[in-house]
Amino acid sequence: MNKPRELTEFGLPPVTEDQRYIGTREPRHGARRLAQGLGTYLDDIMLPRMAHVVFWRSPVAHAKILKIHDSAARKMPGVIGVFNGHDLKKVCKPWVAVLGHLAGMKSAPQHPMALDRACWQGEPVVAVVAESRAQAEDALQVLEVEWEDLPAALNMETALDPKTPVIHPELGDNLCFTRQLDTGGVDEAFAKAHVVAEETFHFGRHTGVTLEPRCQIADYNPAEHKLTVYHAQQAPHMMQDLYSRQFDIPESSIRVICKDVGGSFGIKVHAYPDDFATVALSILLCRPVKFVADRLESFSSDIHAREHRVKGKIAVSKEGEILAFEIDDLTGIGPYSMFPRTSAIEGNQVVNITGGPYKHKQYRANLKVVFLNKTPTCQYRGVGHPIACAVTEGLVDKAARMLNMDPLEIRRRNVIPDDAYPYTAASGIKLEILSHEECIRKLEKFADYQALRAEQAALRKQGIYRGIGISTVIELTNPSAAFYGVGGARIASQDGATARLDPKGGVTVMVSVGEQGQGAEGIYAQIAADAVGVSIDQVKIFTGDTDVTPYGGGTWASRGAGIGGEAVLRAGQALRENILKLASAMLSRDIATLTVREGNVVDSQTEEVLLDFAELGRVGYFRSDTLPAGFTPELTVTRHYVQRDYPFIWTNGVQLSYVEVDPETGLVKLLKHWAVEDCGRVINPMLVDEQMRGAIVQGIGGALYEECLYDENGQLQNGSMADYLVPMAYEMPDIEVSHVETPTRTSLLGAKGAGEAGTAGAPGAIMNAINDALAPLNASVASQPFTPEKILKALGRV
Amino acid sequence: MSIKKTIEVTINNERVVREVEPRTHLVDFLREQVGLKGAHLGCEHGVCGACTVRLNGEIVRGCLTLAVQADGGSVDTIEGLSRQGVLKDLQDSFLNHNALQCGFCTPGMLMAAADLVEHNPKADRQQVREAIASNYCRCTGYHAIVDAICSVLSKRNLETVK
Amino acid sequence: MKAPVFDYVRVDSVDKAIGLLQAHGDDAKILAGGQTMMATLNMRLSSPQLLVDISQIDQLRKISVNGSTLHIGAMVTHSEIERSEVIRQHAPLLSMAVPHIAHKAIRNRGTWGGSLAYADPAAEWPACAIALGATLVAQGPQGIRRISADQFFLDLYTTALAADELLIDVEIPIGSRQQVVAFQELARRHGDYAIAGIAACAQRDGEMLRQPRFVFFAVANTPFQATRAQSVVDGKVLTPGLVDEAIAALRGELNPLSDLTNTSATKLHLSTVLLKRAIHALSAGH
Amino acid sequence: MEIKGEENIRATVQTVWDGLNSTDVLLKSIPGCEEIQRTADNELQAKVMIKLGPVKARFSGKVTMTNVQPLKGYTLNFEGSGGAAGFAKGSADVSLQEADGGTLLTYVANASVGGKLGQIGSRLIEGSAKKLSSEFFAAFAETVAPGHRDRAEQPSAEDATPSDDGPAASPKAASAQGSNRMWLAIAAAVVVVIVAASIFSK
Repeated sequence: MNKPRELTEFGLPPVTEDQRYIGTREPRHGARRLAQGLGTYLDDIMLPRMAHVVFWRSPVAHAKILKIHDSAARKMPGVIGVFNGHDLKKVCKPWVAVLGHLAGMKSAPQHPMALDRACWQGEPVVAVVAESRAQAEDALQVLEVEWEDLPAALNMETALDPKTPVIHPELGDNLCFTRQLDTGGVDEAFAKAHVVAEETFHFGRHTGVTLEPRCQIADYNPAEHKLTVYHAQQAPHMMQDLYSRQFDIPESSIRVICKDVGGSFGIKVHAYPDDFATVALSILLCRPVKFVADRLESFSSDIHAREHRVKGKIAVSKEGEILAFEIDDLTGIGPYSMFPRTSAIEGNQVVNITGGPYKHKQYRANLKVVFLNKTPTCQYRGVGHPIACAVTEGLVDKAARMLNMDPLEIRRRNVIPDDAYPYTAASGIKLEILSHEECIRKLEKFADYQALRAEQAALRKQGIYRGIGISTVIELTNPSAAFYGVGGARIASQDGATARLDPKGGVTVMVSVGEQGQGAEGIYAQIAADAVGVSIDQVKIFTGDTDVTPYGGGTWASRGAGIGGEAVLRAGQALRENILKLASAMLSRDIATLTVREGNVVDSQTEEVLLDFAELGRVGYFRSDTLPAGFTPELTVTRHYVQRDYPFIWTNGVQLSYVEVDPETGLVKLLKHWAVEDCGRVINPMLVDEQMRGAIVQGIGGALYEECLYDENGQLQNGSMADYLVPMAYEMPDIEVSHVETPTRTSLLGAKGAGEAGTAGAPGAIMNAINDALAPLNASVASQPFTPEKILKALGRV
Repeated sequence: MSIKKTIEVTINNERVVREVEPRTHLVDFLREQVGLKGAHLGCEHGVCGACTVRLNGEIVRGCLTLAVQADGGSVDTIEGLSRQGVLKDLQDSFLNHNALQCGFCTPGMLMAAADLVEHNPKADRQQVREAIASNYCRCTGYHAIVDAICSVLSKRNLETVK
Repeated sequence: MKAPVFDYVRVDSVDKAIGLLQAHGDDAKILAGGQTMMATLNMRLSSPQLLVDISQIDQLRKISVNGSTLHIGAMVTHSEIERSEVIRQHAPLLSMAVPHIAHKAIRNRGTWGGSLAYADPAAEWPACAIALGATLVAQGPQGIRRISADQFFLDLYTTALAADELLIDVEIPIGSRQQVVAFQELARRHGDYAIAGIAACAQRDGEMLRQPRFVFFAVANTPFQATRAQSVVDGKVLTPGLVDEAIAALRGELNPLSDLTNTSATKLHLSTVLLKRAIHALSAGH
Repeated sequence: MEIKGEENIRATVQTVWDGLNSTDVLLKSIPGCEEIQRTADNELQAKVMIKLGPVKARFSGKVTMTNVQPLKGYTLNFEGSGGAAGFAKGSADVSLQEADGGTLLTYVANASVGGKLGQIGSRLIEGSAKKLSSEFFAAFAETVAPGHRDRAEQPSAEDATPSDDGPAASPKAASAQGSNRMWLAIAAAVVVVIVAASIFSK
């Protein structure tokens, strides 16, 4: 498996002494079992006496629960029990999802299942537990619930009107959170602007549609008062903490195990009422209980995201200098703020990120986050970025069009220069180091921008309407405790890695950041192999078990590489150091004359092999009698890393979308997409490429297809995969990805996150491309998703 | 309350006899009664493709096929096709192109891809996209999957030329 | 999402199937390819006591030519239609339409007859059957009867089939050498339900189309045959003006049903675009 | 979804009004109606088996009448539950008017389906409503005025000038309907239910 020294194709200096894997296109060796159908996803696990729960969920947006007729259901074959909200309340405390640093934020207490009132279509009300899922569903069919409709708040535009019912009267109104930001000087900037472009942008509410639905098995052992939860989850320690607090079980008696997870994207980083309900049922029944959401209930109970209306304005000088941005963001969440990360973060991010790539000084923003009787919303891949980016880039393009300036040129003139960092942007966010100028230069060449423009012009003469859309992106990664910890949420911003030399010379590394498919374990193996100095096939990575791994935050905010990777690097380097100490003791040689090469301790001058790791393991573990007195080999080491220099480490990039619009049908064909991204040190370009592409396609989903459609009663109308359209292969373009590497100086590795920038930038690029195509027809669109009908309406065809 | 039927199915070249409820679809049968967990349930209404298996040599949606309908027939799953041949080539190529991330769609995606390679060995890039348009992947951008399949197609075509 | 309890019988003859339908009445359901039924059973939209699987009845699985008639048995799968040279030769409209039907794994099991008998308004086959002047052959306790395709689709999911009748065969007149066909479908994603579609057939006579049939789908509860637009075009030299007239006629006769993301007005507009494109394709066809 | 419609019935206003208030007439007119009972002066209970495409579900419906103005009209409120399949509910303002020796029945109905049917069946709600409504009115007219029903307006096509961009629904498309009291309501509910049928042909 050892390969020729293949350093990064991008030319960054190596981060380890003998770097063979970091920066290369190393395949994910651990993924072969998945390709053979031999993974262990949650639903693959069966435990003795395991029962299955299904939920009767509120069929309406807001209802008073009058009576539950469950006697027929209880008599159905295989039924173990039928439970309501009051039953579960006895073992699980309610929660209120707010964060201390989001001043004035409020929400109402929430229980695992509705008590007397259901507040969205999809809220669990009754749990039916049976020996099989089919039997539980059989019983659900004969369960009858009487309810009375209550008036609902369904429209964010009117949620604060006096006539709209207040969902939680004790809160006084339907306002969850509001924030104003004003740098001052905004009105003056607009007054002196040569052009002011304005637009109202709409973003459809959408959802994550992980292919593996949400699922868990709760297994409570009354003898030990111990709870084991198998969970498809991104943050196992966070769940451990929450179960401990809500159920009054000592933290050390709770074990959360995450085996293979079938996609998460933020959908699986939250604590759902169903999670607590399943645990409560296991406690009440003293047996394992499995919950696997079916696809229909996923649509109404997985978190939603992105229902925003943003009125935006940009002021630009005659020379194309951006002077100011102003936005008013209104977003509709669910009836409760989601636990524990809250539903106000997304809007808060929109305020922070809008205008982020640019060097203007004036900015004003107004945010309102309002409660609605719809499925709760929370952090989903990109979290506010796709909205902020589309608003920013849409306004920039509109201004450029008014100035008759090339869209690439206006960006070139306004991005924060590469030599200006660190830089505090108008919204107050602190940017450590970005490379907008370099990325734009690279994109222009990479996509052959001038040739695209020429082709576009030539085709227009033939009545073919193609468009080019650009979006400049910043992405929040590597968060410090500023994200959640300071607000009181017990979500770790630090992560840890434990590296162990195994007796036969292999290296096992246990990491607190888990694998959701993004390749975390793959890059950890690369980093560990280089840090310790072994062949990658000697490295075994273990994640996803709170009993085993160090404590940490898990997978979110694109922190797996930057935080988890750094912890692995440091643990690996520490282990290497200890291995050398052992070798020094065994050889009675000065440690300074020793180094490691491919699983051997060698003479640092001659590279003569002195000891292999297997021999070190043998002596270290079994023949310590031969070692000098007083020397104890430490062949297991743990290191943690937390980023403390900045609230967040931002990344950047630029995307270009090339589309063709059929003005007769309003259908958009995606011809090609280019992305230049800078996530700092690229640990594995093959993985980063497809992370970008997958994220871009997820962004395209929101731009063209995905929207949770509700009727006027709060009924979700397209809650199946036949009607809720996700991107499929046929319509997706080839996506070319290129990299600029500007490492963060806050870590040795220099890696920033790469998981969300694609989703952040794609919708804006697609929108700008469509509008570029429509420009000669004097039409434009600003309401996502851009359906054929919206485009036809913009064109005046219908 | 249900009338179980005894069915005999050749699964991955092994004869399997089981009693099943008529309502049990093929994937639940494979996963729960035969222990083959490679076919996954992503939607159970025929859209996502994660449950794709071969029935009598043809790819089908396992969630839209009853186990009793397979009585007397043959079923091939990802587990039975991984040792050699087209599917093995595709698995290698998927790994080398990073064409799988979470892996939940991968068995179904590979079944669709193998069907294409076997039935349309001259497929071009857009035909590859069409053939896998039946299978939902939320992680990748499909690009790497298309690359991986095209790579197998071109290698096999080269070998044919030789 | 597990189906409710039911019993299952696989039959090897049409008579046995009819016998079971008579014996069980409403409690029995015919299982053809099952590509719709299984999804809806998983969702528990109905709870039949018995499924009668007719997919293995050999008699229903044949594609054949008898004189000037092409026969396609009800249990022929979409994939078999896709692969059939006989169909490509004698009913190319079907070969053009079939790639639009979902995806291969579904086409491998979904059937021609199942789709016709189910009569989803967005389905391709009902429109094609009408465009080609097909005759649907049904068998019931009283024997066999033939129903013209344009009399077969009565309303949403409602056909002329009686409760104890089975669709067994479809007869399609083999077109003359002058016959030209066109198929157009608009969908946001390949294989999805159409937003709107058209199956068209005509006899080409120099620069004229004769006896055109323009049959739209996904715009009404049943396939919609644009008789006014047809008569505008019939037997006249095709000019841009004539196409505009046909579009105007279509606007006067079609009032589409809306769907989740398309209003009636949008669907009407798209139908006019499809009509124009279909006429151009017919006039360019061979 | 709002459904508007009118129906010319060759019968006197009194006959139509009586029909709208007759459980027998309603039983015959409501598609799939298995039983109907008056539970109070202005309240009816009905059981309706909806069979449409893939959907077969029994709905228990309650219809109440408010704003009752004899011989002139009323507002029907209806709700029907199909158990696990979902529910349908809505209301319809129905008014009667003498016209050319017959009766012109006009109505404006709002109907919605909820629960599972609403989540997966909304693709075809309009078509379903249209189908059920026309079945109901055809049967109603035939029952109160056998052989004399004029179809004032065909649901579908003929006069179809598509509305521009009325976001809500093309008003006339749904033809139909009418009014009858509960019936309408029930019919509407039923119709709505039908919606469920949508789905997955592919």
